[in-house]
Amino acid sequence: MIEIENVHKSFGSLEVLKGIDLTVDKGEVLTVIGGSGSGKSTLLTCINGLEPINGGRIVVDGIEVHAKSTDLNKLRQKIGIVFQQFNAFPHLTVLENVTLAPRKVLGMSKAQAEEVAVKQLTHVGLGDKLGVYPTRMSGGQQQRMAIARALAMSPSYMLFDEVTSALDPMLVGEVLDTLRMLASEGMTMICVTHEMKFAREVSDRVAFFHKGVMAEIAPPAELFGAPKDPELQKFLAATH
Amino acid sequence: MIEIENVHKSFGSLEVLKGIDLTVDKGEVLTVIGGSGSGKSTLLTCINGLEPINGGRIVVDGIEVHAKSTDLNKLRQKIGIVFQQFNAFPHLTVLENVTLAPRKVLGMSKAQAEEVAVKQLTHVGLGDKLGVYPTRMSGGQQQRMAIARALAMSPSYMLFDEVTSALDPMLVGEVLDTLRMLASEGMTMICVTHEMKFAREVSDRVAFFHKGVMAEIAPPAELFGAPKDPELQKFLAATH
Amino acid sequence: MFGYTFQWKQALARLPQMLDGALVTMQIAILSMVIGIVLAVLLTVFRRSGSRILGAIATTWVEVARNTPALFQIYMAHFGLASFGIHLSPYVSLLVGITFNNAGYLAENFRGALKAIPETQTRAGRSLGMSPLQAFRYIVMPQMLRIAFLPMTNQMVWAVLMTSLGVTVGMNTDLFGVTQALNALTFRTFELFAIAAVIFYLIVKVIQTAARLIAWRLFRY
Amino acid sequence: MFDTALTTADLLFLARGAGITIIVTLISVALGTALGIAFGVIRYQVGPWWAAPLTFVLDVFRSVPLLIQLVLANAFMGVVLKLKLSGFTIACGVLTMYTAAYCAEIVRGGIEAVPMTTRRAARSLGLTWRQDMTNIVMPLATRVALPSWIGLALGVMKDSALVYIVQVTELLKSTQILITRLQEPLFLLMICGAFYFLISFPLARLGGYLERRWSND
Amino acid sequence: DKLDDIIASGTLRCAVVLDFPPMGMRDDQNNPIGFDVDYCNDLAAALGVTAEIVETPFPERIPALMAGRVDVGVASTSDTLERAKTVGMSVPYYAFENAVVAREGVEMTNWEGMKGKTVGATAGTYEAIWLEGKVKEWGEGEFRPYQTQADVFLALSQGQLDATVSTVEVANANVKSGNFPGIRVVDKAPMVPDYVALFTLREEYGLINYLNLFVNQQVRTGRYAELYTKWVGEGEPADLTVNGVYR
Ligand SMILES: Nc1ncnc2c1ncn2[C@@H]1O[C@H](COP(=O)(O)OP(=O)(O)OP(=O)(O)O)[C@@H](O)[C@H]1O
Ligand SMILES: Nc1ncnc2c1ncn2[C@@H]1O[C@H](COP(=O)(O)OP(=O)(O)OP(=O)(O)O)[C@@H](O)[C@H]1O
Ligand SMILES: [Mg+2]
Ligand SMILES: [Mg+2]
Repeated sequence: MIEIENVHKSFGSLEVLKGIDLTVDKGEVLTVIGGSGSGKSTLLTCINGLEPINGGRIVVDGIEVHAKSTDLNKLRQKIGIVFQQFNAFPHLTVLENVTLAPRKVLGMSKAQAEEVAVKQLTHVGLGDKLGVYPTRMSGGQQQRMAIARALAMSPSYMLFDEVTSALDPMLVGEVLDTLRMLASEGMTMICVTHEMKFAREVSDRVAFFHKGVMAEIAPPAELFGAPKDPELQKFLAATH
Repeated sequence: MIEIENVHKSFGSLEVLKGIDLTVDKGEVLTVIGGSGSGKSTLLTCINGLEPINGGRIVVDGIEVHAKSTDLNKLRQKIGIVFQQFNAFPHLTVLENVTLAPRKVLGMSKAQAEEVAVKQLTHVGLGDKLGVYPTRMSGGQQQRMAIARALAMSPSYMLFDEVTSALDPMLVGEVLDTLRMLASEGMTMICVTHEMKFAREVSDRVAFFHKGVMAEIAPPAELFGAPKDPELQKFLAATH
Repeated sequence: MFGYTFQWKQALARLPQMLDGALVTMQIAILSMVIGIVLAVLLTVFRRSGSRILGAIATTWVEVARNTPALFQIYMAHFGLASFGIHLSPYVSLLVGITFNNAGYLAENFRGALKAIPETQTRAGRSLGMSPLQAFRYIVMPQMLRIAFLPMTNQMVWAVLMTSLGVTVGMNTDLFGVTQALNALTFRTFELFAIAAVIFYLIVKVIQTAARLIAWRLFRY
Repeated sequence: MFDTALTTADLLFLARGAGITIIVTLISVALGTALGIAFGVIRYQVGPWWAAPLTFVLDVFRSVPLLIQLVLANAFMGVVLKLKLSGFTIACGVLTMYTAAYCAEIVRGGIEAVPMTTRRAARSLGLTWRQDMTNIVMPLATRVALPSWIGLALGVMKDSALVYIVQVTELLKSTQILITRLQEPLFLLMICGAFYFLISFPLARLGGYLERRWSND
Repeated sequence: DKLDDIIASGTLRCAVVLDFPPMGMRDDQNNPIGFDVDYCNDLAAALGVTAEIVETPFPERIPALMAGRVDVGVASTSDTLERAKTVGMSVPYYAFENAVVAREGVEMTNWEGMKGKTVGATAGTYEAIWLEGKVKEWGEGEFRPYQTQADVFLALSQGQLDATVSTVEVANANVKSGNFPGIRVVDKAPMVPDYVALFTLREEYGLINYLNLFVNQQVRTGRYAELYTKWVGEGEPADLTVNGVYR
């Protein structure tokens, strides 16, 4: 369970998160939508402790992320995250990209790590690309590899930050299908996305961010069908 | 009038244009559509003599482009061309970008050239950007500057090669509006584009290229309404 | 034709000695590169560490190495350090001087290369649970070395050429030292140094070819 | 701080050495750059095949230690050709070619860094090859090349320390002469090093600044 | 020929080694002085021209001549047969004996004490060639050639070297000068006296003849002894003739 309580976050004098309260239950799929600069990405990087916060607390499975005593490297193994930029490690093959963290962080043997990696890569449909370098692959394939790479650490939670935004329109589908598959398998997920159709179909709840505030949160039917917040109404009108 | 007769063009062993026949009349707006690699760009660069051809001939206002005796620098003054990449000269201000060729090629005085430049820049809506460096402008503005730069040579023909493809979707409109304006003023134009809506509205005729062959050419209503070529049908199905 | 009689035969008779010298030259160049790379990585880490002292040390090193003549650095390693009671043999002085120079230039190259690697790469590594050091070691450094590979090759070439400066600190076993010693004996300056020039040229070509092969083997992405 | 026997006359002596260093550098860099630009443009223009001999010669200047180049030029001009050139002339001549060899590379890199599409745009406006070269390529290539060129000029200044071998008493040699007499190696070497540093460092910084500034747009 | 050229040009350019006291050095205005400098001046005066001193490190003496940078060498150059293949030597104008100089604190009572030590000398000199040969013969210790005589003594006083061999004159001058603290003369080196000659281009017989006569005149007129007293000190200058053979 991810519990976010009154989280504040500023970059210098710019307050990016202005007191966010949110709880994500095991097995839930939460989608986050909102305009550019509303703080969506920042929230995700705070959840896995890549960014410090200025107030409030975030608790993942009972562990407070920003407590001094928390071993962040350990915590992050629980929380997979995939970014808009594919962030493939260009100097490693697909297989090596995926086995690197299990071997170096979890201390798996090469054989063990490869077994896990092949399983996850096959899962996302890249079972035939093991020896290929990422730069030889399409953006969609790179992004699916990034997902497999995160999954190889057997995380309890997955965070997705606009994973389709940097993709050619032709390639968006294959990545969204991968996310759908994960959702159907019961993975707990927070997905920041601009794909409204996807949000509507897959999410248990949808949260709308506006200027650092979570302006509305509701099941998709309700949020899209009867938006209450005036900013959300504007936002939906513009994106439809 | 641009007359293209049985033009063949190869890069090494790759035949890119396999005998193109086409005539563009004064005042006509011709749009060229087609898949990637079908030879559209190559045709344009052959028309203004940037590329040599391997067979056939291209005649512009009675002058054969690829004849040895032709003064290409002179001919190119007649034919403005704008590319997908904006190709602004980054070391010159907007005004200097536009006055350069009139001064160096046409031998205009600085004052004369600036008068022409200001007129064209105002025409494309950049009258307030004269002293700005192109790198400080949006892609759409840079592309409109490139159009003004070509227009400042008072060309009889304008060739546009996917001038909106490298633009942010938000900025496509302003450039297309500029093209529409030129068309309405009676400029003879060949536009390579992927913007079907634009092609339908503005063109007198639309040509469809496929693998180095002009597979179909017809007025937009006919070509989009009742495509005959099976490849064109496929192409239109994919892009709609 | 020139009013000067070339005596190539005599000079060529010395070729074996000169080739021995070439081996020493190669040895110094390779050692100075290997140690130089290690030091340059350290200096790079120092400069990014955020520590004022480490940063100042690294910056001073890099700037002095890049802004004074290599000959000066080698002379300093021998006669300058001796003023502090540190006595280095000519071989070690030359090695120290060139290594100091290599490390400074390479550290600057590495810094440039690091700038070309997006911060998001480190982030991606960190979010997989890697420590900062692991992220640097497994993700950033390999990419940095690739970008800096060509400058590294050039530095290696310079290291070879710099060995010629060893004569000023009493070095007589490297290619230039051997040639200079033979020159002092026989004064067939032109012939001897022409041969040395050819050997140096060939060494440089071998290095460049080897670098190309290594790059091709190593960087297949 | 230092208890030294250094006199004003000695300082003047050092200053004269420094002056020689600077003059040799200025001459070589000026001539070498002019030659280098010519070589660079020729190499780019005639294509790799025709440029091969030139490429080879320039490559030799980059692959043989400067000391050997100086010794050989000295021996060749004097012994073989029997030309009575001063050491200063030989030093400037060799350093000029040395500069030109590196400069040609920099120029070629600069020209190649100008996007082909930009040059096409210029040509399609009717500009001739010359006009394209002077109005578009040169200004843009200069931006790319200037930082490396500054680096090269400073490199030549530092390498000019080697011209002592043809009996030119530049800064480092002057320092050695004083060390012989005064036996204060560390102090004198520090002065010498500081001189190089004070000239090189600000210019190197300027190069870095220009590089950063121009790579932004 | 060269002799005419020198007279016509009005200057005589001499290669002199200026870190080789008392033969060549600099005064505190950094002007060249010493035995060789005076000798060059005498030669110029005899020719009726002005002298120009060109400083050359030891290894560069002959290249400077070959490159046409100097007309003659007055540079304490040993007249080895190897070198005579390249340049023309006059009769000897001076003869050195060599001394072993060691650093204080290095145990050494005679020249054989150098065995197994780190020794050095000026690259390309007579004594360097001898010393390197000895080190090879001993099969232990290390030999380091430096480019200048000054660097050798600097290295010796800094402790980089344990001992060196240099001409008695140089050794005494350096020990006396106090510039190099902590060095002492240990012993004479058991070498044949190091005869040094003026040199010029091999084919310039006219000039070589002139040089030979000039050396002869210097001895005859007592100028040789005078210069010896001025630069080296009291005592007899070395005999420049060899018993039992002409030349
Ligand atoms: N490292 C940083 N330093 C300073 N400001 C930052 C930093 N990261 C983000 N910001 C600022 O914080 C604000 C929120 O950024 P964030 O990336 O969270 O928005 P977002 O909702 O993800 O937007 P988008 O849809 O564009 O990705 C923005 O104004 C951004 O400029
Ligand atoms: N300079 C060149 N050298 C070699 N091949 C080239 C060159 N320019 C184009 N080609 C090849 O010619 C073919 C046609 O290219 P062209 O750019 O004309 O296609 P296009 O129809 O404009 O495609 P797109 O929509 O992608 O711009 C392509 O296969 C391309 O790879
Ligand atoms: Mg974001
Ligand atoms: Mg195209």
